[in-house]
Amino acid sequence: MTELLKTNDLDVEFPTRRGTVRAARSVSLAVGPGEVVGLVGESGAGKSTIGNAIIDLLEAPGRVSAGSILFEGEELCGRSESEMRSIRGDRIGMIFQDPQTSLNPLMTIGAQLIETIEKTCDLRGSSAKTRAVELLEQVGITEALPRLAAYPHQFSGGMRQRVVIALALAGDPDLIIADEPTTALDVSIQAQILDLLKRLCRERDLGVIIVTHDIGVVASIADRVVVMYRGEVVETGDVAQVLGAPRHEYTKSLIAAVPRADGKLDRFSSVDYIEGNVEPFQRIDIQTHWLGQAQHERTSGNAIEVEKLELSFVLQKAIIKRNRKLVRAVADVSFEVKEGETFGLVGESGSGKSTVARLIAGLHRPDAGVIRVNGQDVSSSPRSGAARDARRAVQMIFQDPYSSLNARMRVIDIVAEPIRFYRTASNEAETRKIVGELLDHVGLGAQASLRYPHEFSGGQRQRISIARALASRPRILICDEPTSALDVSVQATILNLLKDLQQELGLTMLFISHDLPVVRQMCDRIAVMRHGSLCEVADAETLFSDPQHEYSRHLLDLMPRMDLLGKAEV
Amino acid sequence: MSLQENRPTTRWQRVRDNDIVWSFIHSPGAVFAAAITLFAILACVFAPLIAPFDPFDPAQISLWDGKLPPAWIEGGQPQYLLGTDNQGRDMLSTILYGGRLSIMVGAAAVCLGMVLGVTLGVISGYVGGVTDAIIMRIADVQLTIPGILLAILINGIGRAFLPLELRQEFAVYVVILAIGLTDWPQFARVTRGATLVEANKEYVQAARIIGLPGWLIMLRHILPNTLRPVLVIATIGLALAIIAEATLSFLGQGIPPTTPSLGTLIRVGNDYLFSGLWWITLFPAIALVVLVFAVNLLGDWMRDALNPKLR
Amino acid sequence: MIFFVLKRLAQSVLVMAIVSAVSFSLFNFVGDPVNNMVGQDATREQRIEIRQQLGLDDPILTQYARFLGNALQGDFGLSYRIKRPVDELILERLPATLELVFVSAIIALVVGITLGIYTGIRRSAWTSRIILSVSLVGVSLPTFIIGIALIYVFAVHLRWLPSSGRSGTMEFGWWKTSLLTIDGWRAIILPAITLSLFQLTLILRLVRAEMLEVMQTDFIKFARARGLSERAINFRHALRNTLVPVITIIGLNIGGLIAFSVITETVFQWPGTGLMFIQAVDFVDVPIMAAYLVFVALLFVLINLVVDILYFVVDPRIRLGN
Amino acid sequence: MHYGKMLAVSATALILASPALAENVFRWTSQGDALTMDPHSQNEGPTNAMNGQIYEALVTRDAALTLQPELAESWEAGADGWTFKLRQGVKFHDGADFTAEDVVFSFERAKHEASDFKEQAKSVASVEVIDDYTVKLLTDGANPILPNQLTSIYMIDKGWAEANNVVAPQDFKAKEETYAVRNANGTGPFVLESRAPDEMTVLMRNGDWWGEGMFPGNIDKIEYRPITNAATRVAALLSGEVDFVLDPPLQDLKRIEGSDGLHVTTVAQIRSIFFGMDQGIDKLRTSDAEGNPFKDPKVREAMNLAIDKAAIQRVVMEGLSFPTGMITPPGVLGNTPGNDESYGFDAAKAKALLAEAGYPDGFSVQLDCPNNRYNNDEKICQAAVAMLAKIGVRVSLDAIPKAQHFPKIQKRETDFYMLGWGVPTLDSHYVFSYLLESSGSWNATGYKNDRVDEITAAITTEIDIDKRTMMIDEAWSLVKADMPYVPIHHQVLAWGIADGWDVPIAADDAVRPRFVVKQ
Repeated sequence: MTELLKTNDLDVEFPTRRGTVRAARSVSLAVGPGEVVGLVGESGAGKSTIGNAIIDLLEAPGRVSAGSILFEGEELCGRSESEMRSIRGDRIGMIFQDPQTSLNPLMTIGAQLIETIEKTCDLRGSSAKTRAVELLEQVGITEALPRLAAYPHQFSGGMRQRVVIALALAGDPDLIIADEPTTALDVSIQAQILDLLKRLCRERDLGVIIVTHDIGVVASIADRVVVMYRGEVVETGDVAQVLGAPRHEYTKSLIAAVPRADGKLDRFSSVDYIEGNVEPFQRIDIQTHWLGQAQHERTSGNAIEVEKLELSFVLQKAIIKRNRKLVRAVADVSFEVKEGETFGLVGESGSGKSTVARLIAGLHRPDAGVIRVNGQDVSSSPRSGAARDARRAVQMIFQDPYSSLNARMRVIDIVAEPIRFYRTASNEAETRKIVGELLDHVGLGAQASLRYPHEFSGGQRQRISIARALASRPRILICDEPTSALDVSVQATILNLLKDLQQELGLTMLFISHDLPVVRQMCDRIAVMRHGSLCEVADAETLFSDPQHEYSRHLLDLMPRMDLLGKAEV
Repeated sequence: MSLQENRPTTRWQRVRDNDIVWSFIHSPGAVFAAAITLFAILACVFAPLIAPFDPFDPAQISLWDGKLPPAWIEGGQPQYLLGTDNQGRDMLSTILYGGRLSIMVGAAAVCLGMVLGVTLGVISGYVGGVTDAIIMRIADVQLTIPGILLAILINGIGRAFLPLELRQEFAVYVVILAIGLTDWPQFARVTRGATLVEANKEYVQAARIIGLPGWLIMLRHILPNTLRPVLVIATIGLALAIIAEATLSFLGQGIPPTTPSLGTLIRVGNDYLFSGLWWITLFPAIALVVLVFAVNLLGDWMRDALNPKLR
Repeated sequence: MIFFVLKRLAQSVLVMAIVSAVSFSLFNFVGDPVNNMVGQDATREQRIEIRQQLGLDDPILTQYARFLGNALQGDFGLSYRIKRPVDELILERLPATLELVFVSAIIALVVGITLGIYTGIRRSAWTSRIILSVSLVGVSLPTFIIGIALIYVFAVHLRWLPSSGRSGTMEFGWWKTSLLTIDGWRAIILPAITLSLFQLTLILRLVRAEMLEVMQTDFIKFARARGLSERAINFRHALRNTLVPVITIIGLNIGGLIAFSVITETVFQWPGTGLMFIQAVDFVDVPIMAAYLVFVALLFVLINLVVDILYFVVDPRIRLGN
Repeated sequence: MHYGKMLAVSATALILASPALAENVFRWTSQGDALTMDPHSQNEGPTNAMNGQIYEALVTRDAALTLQPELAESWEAGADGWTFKLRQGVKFHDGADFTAEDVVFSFERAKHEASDFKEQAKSVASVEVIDDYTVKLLTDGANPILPNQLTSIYMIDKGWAEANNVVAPQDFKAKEETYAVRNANGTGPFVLESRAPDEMTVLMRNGDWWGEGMFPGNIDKIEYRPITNAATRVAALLSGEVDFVLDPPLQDLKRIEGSDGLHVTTVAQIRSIFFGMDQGIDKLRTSDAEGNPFKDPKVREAMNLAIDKAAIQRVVMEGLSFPTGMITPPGVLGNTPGNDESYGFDAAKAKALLAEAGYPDGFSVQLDCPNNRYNNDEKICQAAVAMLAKIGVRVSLDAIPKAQHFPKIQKRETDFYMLGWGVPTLDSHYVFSYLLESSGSWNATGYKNDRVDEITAAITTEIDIDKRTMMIDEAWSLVKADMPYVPIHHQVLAWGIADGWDVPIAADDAVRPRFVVKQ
């Protein structure tokens, strides 16, 4: 195979005041024409750095310190800025992760396209315009001509990413580097974009490097895979080989950690390869412990009951009611969650699943409908004492581990806040003891309590969040995409922790996710949401094996093909 | 990453390791600015201990010593290092005491504006709705009337309102009020913006789910997280407040000449600019500009240091 | 667009109503207006009569309504000191202030934005560092010190330019301009520079900061990745995005120019509304103070309206909605 | 190019327009502008001075302040009034003749309720027309000094006033300004060309003036521009923008004198500066002292002795003042060298006197002071504060604009205040009736001496000059002993003038353009 691009022993350094970070070490990889190479790794593995280094757009103060980048046989390292400029766009195109921010909001799509076409193709005037229309049509945008006059904000996310791809293609490059091109998109759109890339690659004989953390994306598009770990390439090979029969330990563990959609496992296999792994559980005896004291008599009824919930958000304010623009976030949603059950809520972004969670947690007030927590109506008079007491049994774990902890507070203060506020411990010493035990219990260790959140990694922060939720002695835990911001390996350990807690404490869990495999592993029953309404509620296994609703079937179809994954040893 | 492993141990190392402290130590401008600001503040705060004379004590002033040039110029006297003003007050002492007053007025005004603005800003951003609309409309009105005009007006009203014997004593407070009141919308707007961002963050929602009351959430969670930009504005605001005080006093609407601030000194000295008694106006002017410059430099650095994007 | 402007207008009216209430309250706060109007030897009966004539015994809301009604017709009464209609006085002084503010704004905008772009693009060039340092000094110099220094150097010492006043005026109807004569320009140079310097440095620093901020964005990175020229990136992409936040601040800054013209006009004895205001404050000439307040607020509101409309022009996200 | 051409054209227009077509342009400045062009609306120095170049009175004073005929050619006293022969052939600027009818009208107007001159015109009970060019001003009883009181009562054309609806002086009750506020029609040597208040007033020579050729002045045009800020005013003179500054700050005189092409002329002014002490009330408003220390003559003497007038003269006034012991200057009938002598300075004795009076630790009091009226007014007050502090009197100073200061005195709301008093009539009666008579409208000291009151009344009607002078001297000696005021000094006037101009200085601080000569 002729190689379009080849890097040899590429080193990238970021000199900082604390010493030099070697973001990439001796990276060698190659792409041929018409080939899609997946560059996989977890965050911080250096995969994006490679993409940026190839096109010479490393963020300051990063630099290539050693090795070479050969593009069609020519050395790219050490080229002048103007030489690189003539390569960028003309011969190598680049696609970034977030289509929301990749386009200049103040210029029309047409202007941005034509500007790029004029630079790369030496076309002017109407021929540039014709070319722009062609490009848009190629990436699947219909009625392209009038849309040239539109601004980026008038397009949806998927459409914008198509425009971004059109821009990358404008100079008819030989190589495209796509840096997490679908991460910001919904599953259904993700599939379309990946198909588009694949098609373009085939049609134009393009070389494509796709940088991603998502094994599923690699599985569905890549021909070959390069796995990176901490700046180094640990394994390279054909996609079927690497995913099906990984050789390197890291790759094995990484693939093992991917939630399986094809069957329910008892526990997630955690990625053993990671150094400095989670400390073993410090088990506490629930029955005698402070945590257990709140587990009053158990009702065998429903922990959560939701009836005909309605909620609309105001998009555009107006004094006259009928002039207001409303969006119905939740429409006629009814379901119940049994005590001790894990109930999954799935759907794409904007389907209203998070809104339902927030309604139950009391962060929004419903326009109509009833919410009962442990039999107590909490929606009709939310400020009443009884409603508040009932709500105390509900706690929530959030998606973003970074914004869900107050950066200005020490871990102890974060976790102890509910204990102190409700005076559920008899004194400060006991409070500290309980916090220490909680931190032990979630696998952080009591010594974490005096540190600040920024000293912890994403997974560790989620553990702090869990400890905080536990400190309220909840009986119901709402998990709103608790792992979607985490790496696969970390995701597994957090999900295991949640599972364990749920079993030990007999918690009721409302689990919200867009990730069907995860939901399948976690949940007893699952509700599918779309456009604010419920499509289907079913037992987990029933749903996956025999979806009733058309939309459920559609969603299941969109699940990344995992058939390449071999039965990796756990 | 691997670098994180050798975590500093001692407290000092931790402090030194802090990004902002590091950036501070490695920015000569910031160190210089901080040094001058600190020096100026110390000199002014301890003016009664340092200054050779007490210019506020009329009994120490001898008119016959008036208009003496600085000590190094012919006719100058060694005890009056920077010369004397038209009343026979020692310039060095007057500047120290005047600077003290200027800094005090500036700091107090900024504090007033900050407390008012931050409180209203947090409430406005967190509570939202009608409360937000009312507070922000008031801020709009406030912004519609330029600060210096409002200060002049408040001063005028203060003068007209206060009984004769109180006016002198209250002149300083009126100026503080005047400048402070014109400052708050800035703080309110920034704090409100930051609050809107923070209030949507999940830690605030977590606090709500725990069941904490609104005031506690605002105080304990939102407030500390909005203070960074506030700090920057406060620093730059201090510089502006000092200028505002000087300007008011220069226009004759500020601090009375019996207890002169730097602005009043410049106003008085300005009358002597053409008559060759340059030191009466030049030294206070230099003191004022250096002081404001240092504070500005500090604020400037702080803005860059606290803005991770520009680092 | 029309709806948007109407909404803005409604807000402006609200703001003006509050400002007018504030200035109306001046009449009641700042002493007894009757005292300001009659001679010292006026009898009690005379004073009562005048109170009645002025309607000072009516309920406060009635008085406010009357004030508002009169103000809408531009009638703010007679100046206590000069005994002439205030609206006429303000109109007479207006051209001087507006011309000064206009020239200053041009200086501040042109120089400020140019230098801001320069220092934003050439971030680490030594010229940028010098410009930034000097600009910091500029922010630290009180307007009146700049004015005095300029007078001392250019008028008294070098005798190049006049130290005060406005000369070489030509009249076109009620508008008296000094921008058509050499004398007029000579007279406006020093005050305009004095007035513009502070705002100039602010604009410079703001444009630079925004420029740096925009340079960090993804779409600039993407523009780079497409191989666009530096020129296109700096001016077509970065600058226009910089302008959006800058426009707001510039609106406020022009307002600031009007406010600071009080000081500049005092120092340079520039016969504008600001000088009149400060003299009015000295004499507690409440009608002038109140009218000036309303007038400045009105200018502010108008400027903000223009700014809002400019947003429309510049930012398609507002113009076209979602 | 188009634009350049336009610029060039307008530039030429300018060059043609800007150099004075009128040959002798007198550009001058002072602190405050005239408030109105209406000659009877505001009795205020700068206003009268400005109007006195357009309007004229029956009699006037020359630069030496001696009475001179103006619109009257001669006058003589009678038992019930004074007869004035009017100048013939005098025309107003609009061409109307000046006749006895206008005199009658002008006095009526000056006595109108809205007039600020009604006090001055009060002594004229009515005007009797003898013929077109003779009038008799009837008085209530004899008035020996009537002509002295007429120098600022300007004559206005009846026809013009009626035509323009300005029969009465401008009044606050009028909801709008009157025609006379910005338009003028006098008989004087200058015609109002244009007026922008507080900005620029332009006067042109009146070629038809009756005095054309009788006076040395050769000004063709006057440009007056008020500049409030003292430093800016001096800067304008130093940079050559004006030819004349009426009121340069004293500290800048050396600089002006030292500059090429500029000089300073000085004259003793008819104005004295002093402090008033309210000795008429039982408890001071602003003092921590029990009762009223100022009631005690010892305290008043201590206050007098504590203030070092010589230091004020040297340091504050740059030598330009005459320390004094009385509140009226030489040149005014009643000023005698003996009484004019200062009380001197003796801090030790002052302290002793205070102790004797029962205030060994002094007392506190507020000093009210104007900050924009007299030469270095605020600075004198500051100096006094320091000096009084040395004998234990703790003074807090409130220096405010004159517009706020004077009402305090008139409403008698002040314990201790600065005031200056000029005497336009050059007769002590003017001082007694305002400042020393117990009912005097500016007597905020509460000073009451029966003999002084008696003399004040007597000299209003006493025609025997010698007897009258003796009474005045007696009253002044009483005042000197009673010390109701703390006299500081008589002001000295200093004018800054560009070389090439001969501006005769006058003690009343008014420019007399008819004598101003461009060399």
